[in-house]
Amino acid sequence: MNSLLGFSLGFVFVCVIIAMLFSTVRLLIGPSAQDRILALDTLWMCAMLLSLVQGMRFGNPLYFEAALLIVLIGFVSTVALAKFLMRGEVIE
Amino acid sequence: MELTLSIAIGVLFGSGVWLVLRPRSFQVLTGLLLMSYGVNLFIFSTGQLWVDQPPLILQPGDPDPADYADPLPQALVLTAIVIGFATTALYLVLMIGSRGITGSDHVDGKEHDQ
Amino acid sequence: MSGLEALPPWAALVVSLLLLLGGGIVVIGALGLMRLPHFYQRIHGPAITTTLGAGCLLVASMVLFSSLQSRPVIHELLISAFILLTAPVVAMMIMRAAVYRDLRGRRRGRGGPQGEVYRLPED
Amino acid sequence: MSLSWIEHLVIAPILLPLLCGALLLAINETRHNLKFCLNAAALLAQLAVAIALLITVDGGYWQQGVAVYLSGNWAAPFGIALVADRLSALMLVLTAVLASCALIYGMMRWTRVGVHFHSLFQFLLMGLNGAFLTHDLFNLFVFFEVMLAASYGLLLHGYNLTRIRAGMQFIAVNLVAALMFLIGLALVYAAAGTLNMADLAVRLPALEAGDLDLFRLGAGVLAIAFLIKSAMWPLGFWLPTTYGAASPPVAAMLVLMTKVGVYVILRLWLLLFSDDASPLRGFGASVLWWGGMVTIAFGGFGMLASNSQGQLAAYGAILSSGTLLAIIGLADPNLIGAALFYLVSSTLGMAGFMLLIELIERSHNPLQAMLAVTRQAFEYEEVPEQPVGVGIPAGMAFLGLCFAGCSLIIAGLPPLSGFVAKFSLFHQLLSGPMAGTGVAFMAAVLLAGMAATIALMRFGVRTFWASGTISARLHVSEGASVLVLLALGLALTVQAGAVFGYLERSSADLQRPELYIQRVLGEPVVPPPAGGD
Amino acid sequence: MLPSLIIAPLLASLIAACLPANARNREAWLAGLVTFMGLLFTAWLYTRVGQGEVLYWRLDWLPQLGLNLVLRMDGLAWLFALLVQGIGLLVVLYARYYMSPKDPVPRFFAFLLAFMAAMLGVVLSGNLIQLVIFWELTSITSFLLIGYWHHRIDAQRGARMAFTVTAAGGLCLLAGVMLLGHIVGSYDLAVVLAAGERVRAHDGYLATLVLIALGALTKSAQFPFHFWLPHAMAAPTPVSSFLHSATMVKAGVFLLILLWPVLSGTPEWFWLITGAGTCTLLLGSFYAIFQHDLKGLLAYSTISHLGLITVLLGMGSPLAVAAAIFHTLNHGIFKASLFMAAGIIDHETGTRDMRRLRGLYNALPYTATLAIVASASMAGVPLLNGFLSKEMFFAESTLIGGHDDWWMSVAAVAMGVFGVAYSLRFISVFFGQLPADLPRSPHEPPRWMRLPVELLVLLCLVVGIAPGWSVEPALTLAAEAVLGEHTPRIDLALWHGVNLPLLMSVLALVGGVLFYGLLCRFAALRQCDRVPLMHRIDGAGIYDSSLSLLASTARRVVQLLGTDRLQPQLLLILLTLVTVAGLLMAWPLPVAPAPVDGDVGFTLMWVIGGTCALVAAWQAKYHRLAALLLVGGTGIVTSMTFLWLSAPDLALTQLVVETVTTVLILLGLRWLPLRLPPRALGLDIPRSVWLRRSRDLLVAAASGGLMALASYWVLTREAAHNFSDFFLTRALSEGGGSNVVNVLLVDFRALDTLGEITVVAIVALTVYALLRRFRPAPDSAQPPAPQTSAVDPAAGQGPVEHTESGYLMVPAVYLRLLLPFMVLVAVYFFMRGHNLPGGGFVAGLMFAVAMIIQYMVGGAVWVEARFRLQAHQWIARGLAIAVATGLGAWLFGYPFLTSHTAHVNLPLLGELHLPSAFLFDAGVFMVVVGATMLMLVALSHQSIRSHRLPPGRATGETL
Amino acid sequence: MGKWLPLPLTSLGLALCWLLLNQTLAPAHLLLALVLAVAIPLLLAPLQPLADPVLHRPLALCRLLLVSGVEIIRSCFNVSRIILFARHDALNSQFIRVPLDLRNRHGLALLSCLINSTPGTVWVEILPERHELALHVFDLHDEQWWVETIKRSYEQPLIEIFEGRPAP
Ligand code: NA
Ligand code: NA
Repeated sequence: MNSLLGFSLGFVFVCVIIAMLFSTVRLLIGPSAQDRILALDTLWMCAMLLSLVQGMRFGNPLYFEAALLIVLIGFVSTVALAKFLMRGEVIE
Repeated sequence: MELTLSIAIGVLFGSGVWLVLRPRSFQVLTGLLLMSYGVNLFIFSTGQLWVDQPPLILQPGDPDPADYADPLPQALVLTAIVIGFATTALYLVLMIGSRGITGSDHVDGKEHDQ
Repeated sequence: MSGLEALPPWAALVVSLLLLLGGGIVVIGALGLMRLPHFYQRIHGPAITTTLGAGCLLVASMVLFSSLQSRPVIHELLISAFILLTAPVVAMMIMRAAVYRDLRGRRRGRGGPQGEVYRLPED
Repeated sequence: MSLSWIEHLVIAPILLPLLCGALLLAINETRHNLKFCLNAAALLAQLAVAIALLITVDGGYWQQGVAVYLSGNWAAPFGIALVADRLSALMLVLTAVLASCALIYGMMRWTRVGVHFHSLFQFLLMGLNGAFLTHDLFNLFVFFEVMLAASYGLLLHGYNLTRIRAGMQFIAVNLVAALMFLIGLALVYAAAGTLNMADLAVRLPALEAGDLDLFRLGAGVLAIAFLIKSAMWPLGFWLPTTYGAASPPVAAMLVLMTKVGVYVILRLWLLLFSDDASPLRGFGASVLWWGGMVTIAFGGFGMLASNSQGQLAAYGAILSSGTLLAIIGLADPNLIGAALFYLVSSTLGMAGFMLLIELIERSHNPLQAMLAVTRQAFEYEEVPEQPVGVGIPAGMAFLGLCFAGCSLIIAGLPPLSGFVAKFSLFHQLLSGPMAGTGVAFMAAVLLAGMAATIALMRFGVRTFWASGTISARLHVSEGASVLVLLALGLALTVQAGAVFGYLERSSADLQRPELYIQRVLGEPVVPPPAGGD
Repeated sequence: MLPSLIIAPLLASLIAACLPANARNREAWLAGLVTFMGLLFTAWLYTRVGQGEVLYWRLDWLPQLGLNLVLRMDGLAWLFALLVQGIGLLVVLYARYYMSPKDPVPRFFAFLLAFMAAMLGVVLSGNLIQLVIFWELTSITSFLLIGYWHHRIDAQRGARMAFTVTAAGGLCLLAGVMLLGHIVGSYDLAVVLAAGERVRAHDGYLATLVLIALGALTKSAQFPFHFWLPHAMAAPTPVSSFLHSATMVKAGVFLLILLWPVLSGTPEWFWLITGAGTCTLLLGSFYAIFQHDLKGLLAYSTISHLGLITVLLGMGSPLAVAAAIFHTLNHGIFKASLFMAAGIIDHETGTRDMRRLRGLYNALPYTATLAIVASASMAGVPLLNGFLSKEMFFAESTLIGGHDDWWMSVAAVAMGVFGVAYSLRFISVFFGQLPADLPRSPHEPPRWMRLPVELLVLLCLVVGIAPGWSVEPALTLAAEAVLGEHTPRIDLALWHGVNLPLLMSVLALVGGVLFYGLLCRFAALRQCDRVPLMHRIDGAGIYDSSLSLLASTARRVVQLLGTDRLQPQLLLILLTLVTVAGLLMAWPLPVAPAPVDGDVGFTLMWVIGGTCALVAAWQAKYHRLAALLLVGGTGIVTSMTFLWLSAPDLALTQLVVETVTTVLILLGLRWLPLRLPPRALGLDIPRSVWLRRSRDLLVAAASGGLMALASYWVLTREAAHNFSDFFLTRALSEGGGSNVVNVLLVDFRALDTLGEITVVAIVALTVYALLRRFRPAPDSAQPPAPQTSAVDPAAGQGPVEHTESGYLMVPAVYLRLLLPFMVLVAVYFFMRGHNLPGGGFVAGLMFAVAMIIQYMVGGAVWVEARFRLQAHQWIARGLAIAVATGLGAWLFGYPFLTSHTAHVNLPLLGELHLPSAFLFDAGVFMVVVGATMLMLVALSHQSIRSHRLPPGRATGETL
Repeated sequence: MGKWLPLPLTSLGLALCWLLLNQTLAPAHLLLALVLAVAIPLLLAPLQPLADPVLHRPLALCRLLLVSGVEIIRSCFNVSRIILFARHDALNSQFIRVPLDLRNRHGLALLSCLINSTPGTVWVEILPERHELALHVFDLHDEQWWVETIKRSYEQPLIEIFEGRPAP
């Protein structure tokens, strides 16, 4: 079972990284600003998942903290960006 | 990993340098951001790379230093990140201040004829 | 991988399945983001990442650490809760921003949201 | 065993301004006078502390004349050690004096044009004092940043078009310089495995070949950062723009900031590369020498080419920086005392000049000045006017006198301290083994002095002898601060023997790194109280 | 007592400067009395100096370097002191009447007295460096005196020229004197004078000689530096007569006399000094003839006579030295009187133009007589003092070059001929018919104004008729001081029999008269508007053009070697970096096998990060938002790298910083101008731009490459040091925290952190101050396009409507609900920082982010009406808490920032560890919250201000 | 609850959150949780204009969550299938309008959460004129089905839970 676990940990790790790559492609090609914002938000989410996966890979619960922080912080810039797109300024 | 990180540092720094040499203040700001990423990673790399050995002494008893990543570069990078954050903010505000007062976003505060 | 060997087989199996599923979903979500032709379609891609993808991984993590440490480790619930609190806002904000941006663009003769819901006053 | 109050003197120059800055921050911006008084009081206290340090350091209160303060009670290479030796003490006194003059100068006007002047001013002092005291490379970086951040704030204080343009330049260049500082620092740490300067000197001879190469790379990059700050050609073009734009009190402090770069280079170079045992003996000396010489030339030409007071002063500062760098590049231990004399003297002169500029501008009718220049260009057989003199208003006469004094110091003309500095440099050069470099240096200094003389005279004539002068509206505080600086220049001249003695002792300190190393690394921590905690 | 000679005039100068502008008499009395007392004192000193005693006064100044104040009076110094003070006294008297009542004389007398002090300093210096100091002081005071009528362009020009030349000479002199001191080993004059042999034999002799000679020749207006003196005539006449004939210009020859025992006697000395002197005397005397300005004539005559003295000194014979001293004295006497006479003429007629002046004898017969006698002395007419020294000169000139070589004698006679001619030209103004068109009708001047001239002319006569009685002792005394045992017997007598010198004198007199007559008849001397033959030797012109050349060269050099633009500066800095790093990099790179295995995931991650960075670099100009997002992508990858590589603290910090930076930049982006790519505008990019870009690309690639190499080097080395073991082993046991990085930050290296939060505070204050005065550019002052679009129903609404019923109604519920939880998590990160990743900084930024979301949702006005965060106070208190925590250690006798962990045992709650570092971290937290909020809020307020206020008040001071 | 607990549910959440974060029930942390749960809402209450929701039918809430959880998972696979296998140009992605009766903001928030968490639908906004929800559907087959489903399965329970009244 442990080899399966090892494999699936590796698999999910690669999956997350590939997801990051896909999001980056969208981030790079856009074409519209909302596409890029969406891609960046996905990148944040993937980063959160990456932290979780790393934690599991290393059996270290410390990575949880990073994931928590990403969840709580990452959306802020997305909201700010979306608001910027919608209103032209972030704080009115 | 070492090779990857080295190339990454080079790419970040190089992109930053390119941007810092550009005429628009926003480009310079972006360049400074990228350069500081590169430099931070560079400082970090002087402690060499350690995977899953954060300098947290969680086990009781005398810690064996060989089990932990070098904490000093991390502390230095932390300070550098904070200072970099502050200076980025400053440059940003200066940029818009300059844009407001000079009407231009050129780094010299005036457009040069090319 | 410190201590993963000590994991009971059932837990390892559950965790592995969750991870495989989650990993697959995550990739598919990002794939959607990358490959779907329009923004209004692309925005649905990451949604599966944040829900089922993240959910699987979080549960896997809970199971893994609970069985590793032989006590309930459930603080991942917090992450789930925060995802539930943040992801909808993000989606709403991006979506509305995109819609009105496109509407403004359509007024200037560029494409825009399809359908009857969003029509310009003159349309 | 515990520390006596006097030992805390070493860190007081950092804490006083920090606390004062924080306190001033909490006070409402409308209470100008209160803020000014607090600021001035803190400055006075700093001056007192600095003088006390100077006296105790020189008076043998501390072993070997080196006061070591282990912040956080951690032994030297690991914790951050603050060290006050004669040189640091001197720089501290200079800082406090200059700051006092700048503050008094700005009392009526400059401190009020924007918000938080006083806090920023104190923070600037904290940065400066810290940079002079710390003997840890990274801590030096931090204090540099404190100093620079405060100087950005002060430079932009009450900003206008020129100031913000200059700010863009100054800040961008310094941000890049800060990054280089970090890169160099990281390389040095990677190679030598320490950040403490004394420890660095200890470890340097023992480094393996590969590490030594790495260290050299680090030292090279680090040097660029410091040379940018000390405005060596071609790294110092930010300086004329910045000096020209800064408000006078800030410009006066900027003069000192340029010297901080030189100070650090001097200290590190002597510590690491001048010793016979150092494997990198003489590292970069030729670069400093050539760079210094080109900088002198650039400064001299710049002064000749200047058409505004600010530029004149700025190129003067470049010139003096170049002189100091070239001296370090000469790698002659005899010269250090004289170089320090030059540093002090030129700092005082330049600072006085910076303060003066604005007063002169204020009392000068630009239209008339322009007329005078044109007249000069097209003049010759002009009908001689009645040979009756035109009186110079008292304010203008005072300014003229101060201008002359500053000019004498800057150009190194007798009888003020600039000349003594020049003389002592030449004397020490001649008393060593004569080499072509020495002669070239003397020639460069003399020629640059001549260029400065011509430029300053041209400016003085156009300003004070132009018919467009109006009576200056001088405030006593403004005049007094310039006068104090000049008086110090005079005192430096009159007391040259005593001052030079002190500087020679400082220089001797710098030439005996082993004693300094022994003091820094040997300083014991205060043991924890008996019986555990 | 010697210093009083210098100090008294100096003090008097200060007093004079402080007297009111109209105190003409008081000034004159002050100056006169001080000078007179000095003169008396000097005269009295003859009782001691006359015995051959050398008077000394010493004061240590910079003894380490052999620079001490030494006053030394020997015969030579005594004679010169006497001359300076004697003429000075007469000039003071003269000036009292010469200067107009409207002149601001305090300045004049102050400078005059200061000059006198400086000149006496030169004369009395017993230390060479001190001599240079006084030397330059005479230049400075001379500059001020020439420029006394500073409103006149000629005065300005003359002053600058004189000062430039003499100060430059002074610098040479300094160098020379220092060389001399180096050779001798002392700057003490007595020591130097005794070391002549050694000096002349030294390798550095020639350099020393040339440098010192440059000093002396410039000061004494010798060819080719003579040109400044005629222009110095723009000074008031008393100044001309005092400085530019009698004293200051004599400083050069004084120096040559003084150092004669040390430097003379070599061919180099001879050719240099005699050569310059000969050229000068011929040129000066020839030029003098063709001047139209009385003072100009006298100036060139002075130049010529100084040349004569120089030649005498160059000759190298002791008698020539004596003659030189004698002529110095004589010239001082007759030339001062001539200048005064010229001044009187100028004063009385209002002009000095000899083309207009005629028949002045009729108007001022008495003055005319005096002037005629004095100019006769100048011409070398027997019975007058000029004759004696000139004859000595003729005598010495014959000795040069042996018996077959006459060039010097010919030159001497030619100079004599010219001298007679210009003297005739000078006195020609007294004869003929008084013209009616003079600016003023001349009268005899006041009696006291004439008195100095009378006295000087009387001296001319006395010396001329009874030299042996009047001047010989003093002259012998001075000569002995210079020549010591080699002093020749000086036999001053009117009649030495018919000999060659006498014949030469007669030849000169007769020839001069004839030459003048010829010139008047055939060359139309009065109409001659330039000097025949020699007008091309125009020193002043060369000076002017070389100065303007210098200025233009300087401008070009600065333009070429400097820049005031940012981009070239940064390019240079980075090029320097590339060069230095390229040179110092070890080639080939010493690379060890990598200790950490490769990982595809890591590489892929950096493919992302790197691509984002590159594309951001590419897009930052025209697609700012995209670039910002791409940089965000790089930031994410960077944080993940930190997390991966065992630096959780860094990852957390990077993440929060990333977010706050993004929000900050977004807040700023609104104020930047719209920028469309040239393609969109249908423009071509010029070739130069491509070139520049390729160059920058090259630099970027090089620096990036070097950086990559350096990091690869660093990463693959064997880690040799174990510096951090200290921290790892003691963090928990002595620092009281298990998170070593945090312990480093708040304990081991807390001083860094203190500095760091200060930086953050400073930046926040700066940002705040900057934004208070922010004024948006006209094209971005309007609300952004989305807010004015008719498409969006939210466009016309305010933030309150948005959240009450508008598009933010639902998001607001979430975001407001999130606030307490974010704050809680911030508290969590703060509390655990010392032991686990987190800490005050991360917590502070989190708190700030939580707050900023509320600003985004509710709008600034709404939030601040409910929750006013006193950002300044937070910063102030945070700093104070951090410092106070550190200071707490003082109370227990420990250094600043020494930490202490209190272990408190509470019932029920168990043992609590309360490290003092925790309090320090609280300070960090507060500063970070305060600073971040201050920046964000200040930025966000700009939008409110700029379009909610009427246009005129857009820069209101409230925030 | 009034003065000391202005937002009781939030306080509860905070206390729970704190304990979860620290994964402990140690007395010190219990005390700290209590303190924070009281202090933070007290401090931040001015920024929360809405009172905590009153849950009229907690059980209905549970059921709603359960139902939508199942729906979320189902939609997840649906969307994955479309992304992987469907022809993207044949997708009928459309905006639709759903007239809403739900006015309670917490209710609306929860509705948006459920809709947005369900892959394939994204909440755009509530169109102000007629209080209609604008929704984007990834692959629309039957608009009316969507409208009815949302009104029945989601809005109706929500109205009961948050507004305490039977749905119209
Ligand atoms: Na002969
Ligand atoms: Na959804």
